[in-house]
Amino acid sequence: MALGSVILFAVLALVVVGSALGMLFSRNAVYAALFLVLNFATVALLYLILGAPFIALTQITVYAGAIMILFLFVIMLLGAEKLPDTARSGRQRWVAALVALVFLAEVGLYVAYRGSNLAGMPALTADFGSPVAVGLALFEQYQLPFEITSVILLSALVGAILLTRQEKQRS
Amino acid sequence: MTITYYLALSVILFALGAVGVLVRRNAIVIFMSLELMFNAANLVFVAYAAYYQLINSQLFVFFVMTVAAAEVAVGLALMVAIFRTKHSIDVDQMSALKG
Amino acid sequence: MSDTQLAWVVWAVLLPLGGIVVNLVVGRRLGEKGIGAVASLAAGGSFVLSGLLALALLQHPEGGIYRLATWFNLGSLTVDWSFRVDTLSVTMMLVVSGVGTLIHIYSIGYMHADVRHNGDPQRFRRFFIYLNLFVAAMLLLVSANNFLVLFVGWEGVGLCSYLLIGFWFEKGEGGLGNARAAKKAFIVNRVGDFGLLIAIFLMIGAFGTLDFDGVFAQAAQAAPALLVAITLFMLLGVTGKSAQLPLFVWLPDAMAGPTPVSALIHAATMVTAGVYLVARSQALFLPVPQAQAAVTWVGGLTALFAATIALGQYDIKKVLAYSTISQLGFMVAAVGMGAAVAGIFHLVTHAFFKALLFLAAGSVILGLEHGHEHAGEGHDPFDPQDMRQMGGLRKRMPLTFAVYLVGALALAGVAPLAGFFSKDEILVAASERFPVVFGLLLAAAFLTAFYMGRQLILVFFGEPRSKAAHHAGESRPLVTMPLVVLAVFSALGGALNLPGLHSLEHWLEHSLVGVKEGHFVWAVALGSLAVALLGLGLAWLVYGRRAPTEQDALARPLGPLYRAFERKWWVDEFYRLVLLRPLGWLAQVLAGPVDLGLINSLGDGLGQGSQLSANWLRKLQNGLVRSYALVVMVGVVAMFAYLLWVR
Amino acid sequence: MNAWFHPLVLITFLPLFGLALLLLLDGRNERSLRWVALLTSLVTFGLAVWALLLDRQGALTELSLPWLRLGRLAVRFHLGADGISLLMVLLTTFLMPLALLSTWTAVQGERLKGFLALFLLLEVGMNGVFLALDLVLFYIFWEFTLVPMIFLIAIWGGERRIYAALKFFLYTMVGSVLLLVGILFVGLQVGSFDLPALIQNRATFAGAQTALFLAFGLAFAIKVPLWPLHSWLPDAHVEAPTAGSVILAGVLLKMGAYGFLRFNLPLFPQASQQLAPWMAGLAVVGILYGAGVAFAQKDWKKLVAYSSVSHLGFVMLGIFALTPQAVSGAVLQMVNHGLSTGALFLLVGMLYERRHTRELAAFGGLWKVLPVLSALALIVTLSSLAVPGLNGFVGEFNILAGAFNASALGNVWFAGLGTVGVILAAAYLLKMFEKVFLGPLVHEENRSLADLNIREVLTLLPIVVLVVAIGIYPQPIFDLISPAVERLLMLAAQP
Repeated sequence: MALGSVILFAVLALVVVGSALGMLFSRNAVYAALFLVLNFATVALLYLILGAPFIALTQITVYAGAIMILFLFVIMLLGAEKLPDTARSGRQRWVAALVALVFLAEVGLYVAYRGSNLAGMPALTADFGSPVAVGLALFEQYQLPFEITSVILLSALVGAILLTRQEKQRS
Repeated sequence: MTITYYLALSVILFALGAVGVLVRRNAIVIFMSLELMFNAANLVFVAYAAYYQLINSQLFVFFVMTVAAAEVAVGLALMVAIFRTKHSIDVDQMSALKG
Repeated sequence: MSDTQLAWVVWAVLLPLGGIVVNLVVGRRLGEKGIGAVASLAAGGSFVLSGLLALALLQHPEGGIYRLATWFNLGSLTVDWSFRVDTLSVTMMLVVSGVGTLIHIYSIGYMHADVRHNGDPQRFRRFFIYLNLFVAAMLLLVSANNFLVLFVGWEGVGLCSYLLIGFWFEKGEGGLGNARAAKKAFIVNRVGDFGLLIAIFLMIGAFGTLDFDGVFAQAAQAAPALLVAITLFMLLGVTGKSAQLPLFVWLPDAMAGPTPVSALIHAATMVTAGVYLVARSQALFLPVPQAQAAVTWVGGLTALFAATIALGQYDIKKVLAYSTISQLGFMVAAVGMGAAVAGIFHLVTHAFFKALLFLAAGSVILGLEHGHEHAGEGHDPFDPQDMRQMGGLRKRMPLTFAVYLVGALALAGVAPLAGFFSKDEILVAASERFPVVFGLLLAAAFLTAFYMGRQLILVFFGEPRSKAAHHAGESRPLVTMPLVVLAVFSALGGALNLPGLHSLEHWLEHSLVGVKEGHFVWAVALGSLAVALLGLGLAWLVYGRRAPTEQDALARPLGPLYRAFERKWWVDEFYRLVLLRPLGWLAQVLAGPVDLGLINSLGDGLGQGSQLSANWLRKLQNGLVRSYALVVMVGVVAMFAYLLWVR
Repeated sequence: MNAWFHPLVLITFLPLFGLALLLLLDGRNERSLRWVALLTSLVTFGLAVWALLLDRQGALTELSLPWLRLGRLAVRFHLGADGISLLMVLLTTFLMPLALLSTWTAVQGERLKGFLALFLLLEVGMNGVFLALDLVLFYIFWEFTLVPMIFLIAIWGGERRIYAALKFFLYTMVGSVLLLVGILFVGLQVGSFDLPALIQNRATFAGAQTALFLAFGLAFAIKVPLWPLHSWLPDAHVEAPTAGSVILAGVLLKMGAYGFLRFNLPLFPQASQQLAPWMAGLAVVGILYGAGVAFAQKDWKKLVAYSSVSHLGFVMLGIFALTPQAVSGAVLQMVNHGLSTGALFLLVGMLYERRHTRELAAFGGLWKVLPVLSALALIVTLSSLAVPGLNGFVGEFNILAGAFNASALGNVWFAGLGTVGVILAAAYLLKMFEKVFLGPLVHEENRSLADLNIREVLTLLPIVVLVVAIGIYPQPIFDLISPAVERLLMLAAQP
């Protein structure tokens, strides 16, 4: 493997982690959403490198596009960019950080001791992950789950409408 | 270039997402953190798809994304509904289930 | 004996029960006379059947056993409803049903007046139902063929005693006096029954049967220690039922019952059940002289002890009650020392003359109540049983006086009345084996004569000391007729076992073991007669020569000793202090601090503990979704750590 | 025979049929509601008698069907009856109509339907407990009895009903939890919950006998109740409505003693032998303690409740004497206590309906105004204090005589001290009788009390008749239970 791909990965990974941190620490929810869009887009690039162009594009259109727009829309709708400061869960923050660190350390340990026997990434054929391949698999092998997914989406649709519907006020 | 790097990146993303869920009070940001955690998982799927040369993992990602979309739709609808009654989306204000 | 004849014994027991049923069902319509007639006929029928059995026994003196049904049969133990017909049981049956019938008849007249005096004529029927129940239970007791059926009768008569003592349950001291007396009688008897029960348990363990024949046949081979245990526990039962030391305390209080009850149950029959039991169980007592000595000493001491108390009483029935205890002491001593025939002989004669005395006392009480009303003092508090209110009744109630005199002299042991012969036999037996007890009994005999003399003088002689006594009149024939019959028996009862003839002895030796040829000792006979006359004479000297005063004539010369007689040696007070108070206190402590405090806190602590822990646990459920998520995360991390560590 | 129409199934579940009828009826039609409940209970009693007759002909079969599978464990629907079970079922079904009769005027209003429904449910549970031969099935019925009783106390009870119901619940549950653990342990060891199979393979869990005995025993001892686990009883009794008290004392307490007999003796023989003196010791303490505390009570119902502690002490003493005589006496005494204490509670309830108090001090001299009630009360009291010729004596005598000569207990002190309890019984029961019925009529309001009506006499009379009948001729009952008792003791004697 070339050094170039490593450098490319490093740069992308830095952007990914940086944008995630940005989301985490931005007080304003709008900024957080924008950081997340950046994050998703960068991850989509990683997908491309990993030979999944279809998934990468879906990521950008569905996630970075539709879902994040929805988020932004709701934030605007509710006017909930910022929350007033309440010091109700000060302790929780440090415990959470500690738990996350321990988690990372555990994974680090695991990778250090057990992950070394993993081989390098194989070279990918040109049509691996192409829309054709994905489409074939989706409509042959995974037809039933695909249909079920559509039902899930439908019920989510109905649920969202039902939940946000304004009850007619009775006087 | 080994799969280890992707795994490490994914774990870091997952941990950051988890921290977000744990420390943020804004329910919408918590949702976003959740999406981040989904994303971390998706990354692993895609990395392993390349590693094992198997297209199936990519399809899982596809399904995860659809479910996530549905979840976000319902979740945000819930947010809107809660905001209507409580006029806040601070999860610390939502403790009606306190024992 | 044929089975048909033996079956009469069952009918004798059942007849009074039949009387109960009739009176229960149609008694309300029968009227007083009818009720009394039904009850008396039932008791009389039992007497007739007993008489028929006695006639049958003349031909077949060995008697027989009638087995009615199995009561229960468990493991190796079988207990039957079986009845024993032999000379001893039939003798007792004759006494019980005979005296019982007379008292039934007497009660028709007595209770007619009593229920009106006490203001509840409805209760007339109830009295006869109880009385019939008593006769049935007592007949069952004496005709039982095993210890458990005997025990049924034993507690049955105790129950009737309870009901009849408490007959006027709303009367007595503070309104509760009679009810309390009844309860006391039952509970003290239960203490005695405890002993009898333990004796029965021991017998089951040792002999595997409760049938008399089975038990007695094995008694000779049994370990002496076991027999001592059995007989001593039995003795406890005897002291309860026959009112001996230390359980005699219930009998004086039992005088709260109507007078016929005192006569029938608390003088003539029930209280002699203990004597009967020891006589019946001679086979158990004979091999163990220690137990015999214990019984004899209890009897002897009780005889003297109770006689002293009788000296200090003013209540006409209380005197007779303590006299009964004393005479029961004679009988118990007799059966204890193996002179069972003498004991039974005295039992029979005592039944005659003590029933006579009680019934005559009842007649006196009726006369006084009558006189009290006649004198126009109907509403003043007045105790018709207080001898200090009497005097001079000899002329106003001549017939009662005559029979009372017969009874008193018989009790005092004046020849040739019944009491002389029976008491004499006991004294002879005692002089041979237990010289000290002989002394006790002789002293008791002297005191008996003395207090009977005192009573005769206080009641019948001198001048009337109250208006009621002044206006007293003779009772109705229905009341006096049984008195005359009993007086005849009291006078002639000695003929049953005249020295030289020993007819009772020969009769009883078919059913009693260890009967020795009784003999007549002139020295003892003359001595006891002398003692009796001396007692009567001394009583005349002390009480007869001058009008009695408020204070007893003996009070000054005897001083504190007389006070002890009067206060019954403070036995009741002693029991109250040593037993009843601490037990009552213990019950309060158990019910209060221990149960509601200690043991209850066990349960409440359980409740409070779970409440506390719940209070603590519910804090975990703070409603903050992020806390829950944190817990989930901690769990994930911990599981991951576990997996790392394991692999 | 068709499983649905098996007599034991009918006995157990017929009340459910009545319950369904009740639910269909209009809740305001009190008369028909009462009659449906009463007739259902009467028919159930009839079925129990039928089962008894079948059993006497040797034609009563067991019913064993596969029911549930929990992994490799099978739970069977196994109903069966020996003499002891039959006697207990007869007692239950006999007391049920009487208890219902006693509520004729005491419970009224819109909740009547619920009250009767709970009663019928309770009957299902109780009959099931006495008939189930599978441990899981038994446990289900055992817990099933708890629910209706809790509601009966908590809804129709006296002033402190919530406290009493909660206490009853807590005590019972603590025991039940350990019972469940014990049942699961035993079942997992053997691979079956079927009682005959467990008895056959009891060697598999012989090592844990003592612990298992205690786990089972705690639940049963609380129910009995054995001293010192009794403190739920007075509260539950005092607060429960009359009919509830009757069933509680008459049947529910017997379930504990029955459990010891049915499960502890045959399943854990060595532990039973070893612990017998301890159990008997607690029983004797209970006899004396219950009597002492009863003596000090001022509330009539509480007095009767504590007398139950004393009486059940006799039952426990009899069971752990482990001799045929004592155990038979104990089984009979279970019936006796059900009759006499049940009747005492009925009497308390009848006077409570008239006077609205249970203070002993509020009565006195009632015999004068209530001759019929007093006479019946006298007989019942005498039965309770074991006067010979009545039922109580036969039971207590055989218990004490058996325990006195029992080798399992080793010495005579248990029975000797137990016999002292007979004296104490006379003390507290006669005190009770004196305070209520004897003495002068001190309270004016008592003067106008009405004596029993026909319905009330009919409620008490069957009990009084049985009290006398069993006292004079108990042998049929002994014939019924003796084979079962001897079988249990044989199982308990073999290692």
